[in-house]
Amino acid sequence: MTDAALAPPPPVSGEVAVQITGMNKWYGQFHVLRDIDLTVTKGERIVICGPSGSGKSTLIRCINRLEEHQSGQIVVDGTELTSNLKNVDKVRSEVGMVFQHFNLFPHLTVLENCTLAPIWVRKVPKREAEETAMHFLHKVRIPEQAHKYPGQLSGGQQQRVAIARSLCMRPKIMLFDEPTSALDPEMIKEVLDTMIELARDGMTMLCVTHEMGFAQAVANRVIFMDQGQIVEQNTPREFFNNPRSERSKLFLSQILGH
Amino acid sequence: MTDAALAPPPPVSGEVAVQITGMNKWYGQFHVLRDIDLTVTKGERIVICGPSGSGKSTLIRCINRLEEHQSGQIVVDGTELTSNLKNVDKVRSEVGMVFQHFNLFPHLTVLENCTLAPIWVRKVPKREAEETAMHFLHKVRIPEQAHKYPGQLSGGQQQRVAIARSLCMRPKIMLFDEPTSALDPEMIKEVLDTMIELARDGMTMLCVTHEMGFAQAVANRVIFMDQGQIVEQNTPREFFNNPRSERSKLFLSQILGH
Amino acid sequence: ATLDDVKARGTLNCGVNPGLTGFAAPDASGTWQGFDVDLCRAIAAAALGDPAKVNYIPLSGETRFTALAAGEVDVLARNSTWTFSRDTDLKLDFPAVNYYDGQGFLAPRALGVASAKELDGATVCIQTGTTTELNLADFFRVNNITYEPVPIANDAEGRQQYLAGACDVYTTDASGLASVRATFETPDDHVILPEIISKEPLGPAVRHGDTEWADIVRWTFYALVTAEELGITAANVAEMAAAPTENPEINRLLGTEDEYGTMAGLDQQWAVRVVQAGGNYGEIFERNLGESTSIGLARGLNALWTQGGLMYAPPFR
Amino acid sequence: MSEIHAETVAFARDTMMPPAPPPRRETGAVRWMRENLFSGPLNIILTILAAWLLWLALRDLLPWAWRGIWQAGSASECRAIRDQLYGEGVPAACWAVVRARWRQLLFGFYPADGLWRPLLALGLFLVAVLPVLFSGAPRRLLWLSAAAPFVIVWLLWGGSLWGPVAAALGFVVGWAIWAAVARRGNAGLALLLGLGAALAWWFLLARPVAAGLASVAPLALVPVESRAFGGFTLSLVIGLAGICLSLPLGVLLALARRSELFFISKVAVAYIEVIRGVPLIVWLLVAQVVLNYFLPRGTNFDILLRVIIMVTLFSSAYIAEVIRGGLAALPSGQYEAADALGLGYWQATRLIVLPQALKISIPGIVNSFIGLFKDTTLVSIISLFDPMRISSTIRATTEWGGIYWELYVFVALVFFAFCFAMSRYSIWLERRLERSHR
Amino acid sequence: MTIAAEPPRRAFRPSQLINDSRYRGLTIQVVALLLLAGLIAYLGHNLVVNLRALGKDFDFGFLGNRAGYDIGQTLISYTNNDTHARAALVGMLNTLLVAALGCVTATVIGVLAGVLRLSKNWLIGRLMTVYVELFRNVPLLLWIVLVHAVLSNATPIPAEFRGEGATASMVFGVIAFTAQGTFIPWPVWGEGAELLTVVLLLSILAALVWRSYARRRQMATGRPLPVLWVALAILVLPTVLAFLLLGRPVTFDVPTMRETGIARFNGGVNILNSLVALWFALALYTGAFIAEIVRGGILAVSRGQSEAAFALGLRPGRTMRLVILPQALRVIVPPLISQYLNLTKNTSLAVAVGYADLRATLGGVTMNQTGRELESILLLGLFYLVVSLVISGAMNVYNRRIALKER
Ligand SMILES: Nc1ncnc2c1ncn2[C@@H]1O[C@H](COP(=O)(O)OP(=O)(O)OP(=O)(O)O)[C@@H](O)[C@H]1O
Ligand SMILES: Nc1ncnc2c1ncn2[C@@H]1O[C@H](COP(=O)(O)OP(=O)(O)OP(=O)(O)O)[C@@H](O)[C@H]1O
Ligand SMILES: [Mg+2]
Ligand SMILES: [Mg+2]
Repeated sequence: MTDAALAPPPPVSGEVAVQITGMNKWYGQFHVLRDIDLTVTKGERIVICGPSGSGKSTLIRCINRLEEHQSGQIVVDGTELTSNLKNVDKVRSEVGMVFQHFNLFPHLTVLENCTLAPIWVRKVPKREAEETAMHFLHKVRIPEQAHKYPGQLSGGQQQRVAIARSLCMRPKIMLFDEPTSALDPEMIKEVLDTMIELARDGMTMLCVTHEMGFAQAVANRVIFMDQGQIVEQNTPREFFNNPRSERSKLFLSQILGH
Repeated sequence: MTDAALAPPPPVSGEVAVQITGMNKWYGQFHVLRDIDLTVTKGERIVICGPSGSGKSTLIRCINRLEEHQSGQIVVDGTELTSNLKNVDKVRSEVGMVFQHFNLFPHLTVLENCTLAPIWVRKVPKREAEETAMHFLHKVRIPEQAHKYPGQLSGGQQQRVAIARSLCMRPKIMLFDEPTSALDPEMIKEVLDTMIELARDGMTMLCVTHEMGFAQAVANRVIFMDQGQIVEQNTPREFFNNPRSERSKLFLSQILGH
Repeated sequence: ATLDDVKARGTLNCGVNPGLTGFAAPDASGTWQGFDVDLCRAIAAAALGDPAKVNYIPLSGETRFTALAAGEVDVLARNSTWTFSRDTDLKLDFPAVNYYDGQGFLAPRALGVASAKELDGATVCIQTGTTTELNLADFFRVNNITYEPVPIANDAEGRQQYLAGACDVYTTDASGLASVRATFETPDDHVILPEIISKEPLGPAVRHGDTEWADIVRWTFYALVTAEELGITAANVAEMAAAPTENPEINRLLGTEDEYGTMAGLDQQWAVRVVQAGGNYGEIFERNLGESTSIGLARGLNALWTQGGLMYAPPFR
Repeated sequence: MSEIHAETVAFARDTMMPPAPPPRRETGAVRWMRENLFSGPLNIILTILAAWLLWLALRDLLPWAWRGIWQAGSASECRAIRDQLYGEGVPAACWAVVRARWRQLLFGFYPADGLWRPLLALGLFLVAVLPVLFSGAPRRLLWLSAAAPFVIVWLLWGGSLWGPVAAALGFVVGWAIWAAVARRGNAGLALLLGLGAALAWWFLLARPVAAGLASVAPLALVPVESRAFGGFTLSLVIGLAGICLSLPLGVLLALARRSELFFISKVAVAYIEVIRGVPLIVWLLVAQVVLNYFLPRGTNFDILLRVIIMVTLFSSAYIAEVIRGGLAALPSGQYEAADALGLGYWQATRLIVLPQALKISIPGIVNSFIGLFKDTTLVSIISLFDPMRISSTIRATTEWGGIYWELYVFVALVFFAFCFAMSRYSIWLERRLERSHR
Repeated sequence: MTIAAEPPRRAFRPSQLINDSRYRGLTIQVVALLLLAGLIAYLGHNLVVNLRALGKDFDFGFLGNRAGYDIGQTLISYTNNDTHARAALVGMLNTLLVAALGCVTATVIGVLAGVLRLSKNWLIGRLMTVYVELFRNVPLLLWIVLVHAVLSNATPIPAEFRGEGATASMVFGVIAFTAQGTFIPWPVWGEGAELLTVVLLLSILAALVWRSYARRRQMATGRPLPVLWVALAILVLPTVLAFLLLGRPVTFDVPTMRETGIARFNGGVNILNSLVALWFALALYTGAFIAEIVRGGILAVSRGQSEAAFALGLRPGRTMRLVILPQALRVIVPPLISQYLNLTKNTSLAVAVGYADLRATLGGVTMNQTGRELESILLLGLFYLVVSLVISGAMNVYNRRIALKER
């Protein structure tokens, strides 16, 4: 980094949240992730972008072992992800994830969606779980929908419920996989606002998104991936104004042009 | 209306095409249309707008009795719409309608779509019906698609086929229910162009749309509805530049702002 | 009347068993054959003049009487037992008995029983919808022993179940037992127990109320019996009918004397055709069930009364 | 701190890494076995269990079937050959029975020199349904489809050609009159007149016309009675006739059930529920035992015809539900567009609704047919010679007395071949419909 | 809107019956009603004429007569001296018995096969596919007959259990699978058995109470309490204790091979092979259809659901129970119930193995011996109809309850 002063505010602490070293992953013969090295410190906000099929989703899904990696090491909050189920459980209860298609449980009310995991995984009393849930529903500004079913909400509201649901587990790290790309334009803003607020509160976040406004506003770092490799990483300002690799230039010209 | 002087410019001819007096309609307990009075003279082009759920669709669907009204009178081209089926048939064969979702018949070719009603309702010989159909397909500028199936066409082309299909019955009045709102932006223009041409030919048109450019270009009169009532009617210029009621102001600010 | 219907139709609808070797079963080419089938042919020969004009309608044990009552068949020639209740309550008529049968038991030799009275606690295979199950119940009750019924759907299933050991003994009419045993891989491993536990007079049945038609069926059968008694066979009937013989009963039967045919609403030659159709009663028996066939039944009760059996035709007079 | 961190952060790759092959243990047969058979303790147990089950099932069956004896004149001959070849009591199938009686199993008692007739009829049927089942088939075949039922009836039952022709002419006459009047306007009147003309033709003119034509050109096949039908021919005749005849009835029932007219829809619902609530076997009993009570005294028609009528009534209730599904799948916009164009109820139904709804319903109809085809085995219970009863009959003969499994295996295999092929077709069709659905 | 503005009502004209949408529906319905009534009257007239001609009447009195035939498998006491009505009742219970057994077993088989068909284990997946296709594409009647034959061929005959050279032995010394049926022990209620029953009922109640208490505790404190083991203990211990204290009031009547006469088991209860064959054939056949339904239901729940649950830290077992199953059941249950309906109707194929169901008693022997076809078939049809309507009524209620709330 040539110009540290122009970078977004430094991460709040130097503690490592996620440490990935020399990680490789194959789907059959297909090499999806190649030699990934990535260190995320606590409080960092990282935006991952890149063309479709470049392995962004796969990368963040490896972090809570929704996908298995085949070589290399992933350490999340001090716990290494191996086939040891205890470790996997530990990591998953500390890492929250928000999906592109919300994946709310349609047979449960919003409140039940939010209390399910705390009750059954964290063994929190129901009353307490509900209080927490209402707290986070307030935070995402839809407390009045608590007793509705997901099917009765708009897309933006559903995604905010999904964020609240993850927060209810009080995760140390949040992963977002294109949280706004299934939403209508007028709803994107409400979700981004929620995420920005979260970032302000100091949450460690890894976010796959093409919302460049969001990246510039909150990210410490932008990671650009292509063909399963990290091609470039930099501060948002540097990355957008002065991309260094050919591929990122091409990519930026495409998404900003349209 | 209290102020007759501010009413729209006189229609091109004095003959009445549609006359609605004191019409009311309920869905169960819900009062959708309240005391509607509306006179449309031959050759008039009327644009109906208003917030979602205000009853615009219901109003124009009453005009060819896709919906039944419960009180008041609707006279279309001299025929009163009552439960008498003869009258209903007569009105329907003189009123064409274009829907938001095209509603083309997917199992028939474009040409068959256009000749179906003339052959079976107007009892026109097939050869003649096909000639008429080709004429109108030329008019909407897709004669070369005549032998394709609707599923093979783009949205804009489908909507133009739908217009041609209505025209083949040689209707005296055309109703449009948001004809462009299901289309991708690049296709809206081609449909609007077709409609503008139709207006130039002197067709009597009632059109539910939020395309303000279209309204300004061709409408004689804009009708603004809210909560089942006609809240304001005026020339397009007056309506857009100088809306009189609070609700239309609010509405205009919303749709023009975004 | 039924005779008029039959004549108008030109064919006789004859209800038969859908598959009981020796009595009625279609062969490889689909031609119906058997003891009951020959009676159908004889009736058709009498009433229509042509033994081939028969429409065979296979009927299961459960539906046969209904089919007859509903007019689906003109005559039921399907080993049905003549009982009081069938005759009265079911509104049927049994014009004659063409086979005197009785219910018996088939048991593996290994079971080690010599008499049906030793069958206490046995499991018994029976076909449903027949008098068999009623007889069985009566027999065991009278002898104060117990049994367990295993109902089976048809004869073919019955054999299979019996051979697999699903029942200790198989019961049905003795004639049926013989034909079942004949198809076993090792027939000698099985014995037919000596007891015959019931009277099973089997005969054709017609609808109650049409006496003329019942007469035709009855006397067609008796013509067959009388023919055997008088030595008239398929081979010599034409010759004997050509001219009146010494024996007036033969003459009356074959229509060379008096007008017996017209009394029954038929023509003079009816009995000639009846015998020509498949021979006399004895010939029919021998061809379908007799000792030369694989079923190998002895005449027994079905011998003529002159030979110690029960076959006794009223006089043609 | 932040300095160090910033150092590690900025990064740009100038040469792209080539893809590498996955580690050895991630590929090949070993991996396949590990992933597909032995991926965990539970899976290992399951694999072993499955292999054991498979062995249990095939241990006896395969040698028995493989040793099968094909050449023998009777069951006892079979046994003798077996004793000679493999030794006393060794299990060996006696396929000779199938070889000797396959014709009966397939065709029942159909005259041996006329077997081409049911075969040709089946072929004709297949060609006739082509345009319905595969949308790629030439439209002109539809004419064949219209003529096929009459030709098939003629082929199967024989008799004079002119009988079916006269019956077909009834439809032509009715249709011509209907079309002529409908052109002029009144649809209801047209329907009445068309129907009247057709009925008049059938009841008054058809017979003399057929007789007249027959005397001019006596084209006739040897008549075959329904009683001669048996085996799979019977199953197919009942199944196909049932499905084809129940289609119009099913369409009417489905329309009635969706009707806004209270009474009509309730009657349709009652009919459908009653038919579906009672097993087919009971309906067959009705056909055999009590139907005659409800017909004028003395009416007595063919049991096969009665079964077909009953099966038609039965399957029409199921078809109605299938078609109701198809109707419900049509977007309401189609009805509205038809209304807005001024089409009447029957016009809209015939021109817009049914062509689309029927197309969607074809997989369901094929599935109904599979069910019905399998259910035709039930007619053995009322003494018709379906494959099951034919097997019983064969086993009741003296030659093949001891045979049991071979016949059932053969019958099961033929049923399997038919039904499996059809169910694959319906799955394929469903997929294709899904893809082409807007 | 005032009344005066209303157009004056014109007098009614007959042409309105066809032309006016208000009256046309009425006209059509009246015409249809008349046609239907005509048809019914015609059929009824024929019936009356036919019955009179045959000298029959329409009378259910025959149900009170002595039946005279024996039934192998009965749930209630029955001898051949009982009435036809009781025989019909025996048949009815037998139908319901095999239907209930079949439904339960078919569900178990179907769920297992459906889940296993989705398993990653190649062999298992293929095996299940073969099972499903084989059973779905061959007629049920054939399966019933085949299963029956396999069953009686694969099991030893009672004589093989007897004496020194016995080649077959009883399972656990108390159950005998034979070609003539399966003999199982049967409880005999002795003195004090009522008390034992009360204890058993109470402990079932207590187990349920414990379960809901554990649930409430967990909701309140978050800490889960063991449910399964404790409930089992509550269920078993007091009953066993009471059993011993009361001096073993319930004894088991164990089937034993008798010493003399024809080899057969005395005591216990014999489950006839016809019942077992029918039961398993129905279960396997319907199970194949249920397997497909289950598979479809599970596939219908999108992968995103389980991923979301995993991402929240839920274990696979919990995910199945709390997330996948509740959703899959909504898809599975309606077609599942219509399979139950089919199974119930298919029990009428009992005739193929001679199981004494309602069709075999009322619609078979009774009908045949009394000649009361109309009455018997009417009752038979009504029974099946009522059962179907009850089941499908329950299904409709369930469907309405589980419908997902949508916008
Ligand atoms: N389960 C799988 N099996 C095989 N290949 C897969 C699988 N999942 C993903 N892939 C492939 O891996 C590559 C990377 O997928 P990934 O979803 O991570 O891309 P992405 O960068 O998130 O793309 P997008 O922006 O479209 O979401 C793609 O080429 C995809 O086709
Ligand atoms: N079939 C119906 N039954 C009951 N209520 C209905 C029905 N159709 C429409 N409505 C209600 O009537 C009101 C008017 O509907 P309408 O479709 O006419 O509105 P609109 O002005 O066309 O709205 P949009 O711009 O969303 O199309 C709405 O509140 C709607 O919910
Ligand atoms: Mg992705
Ligand atoms: Mg609208």
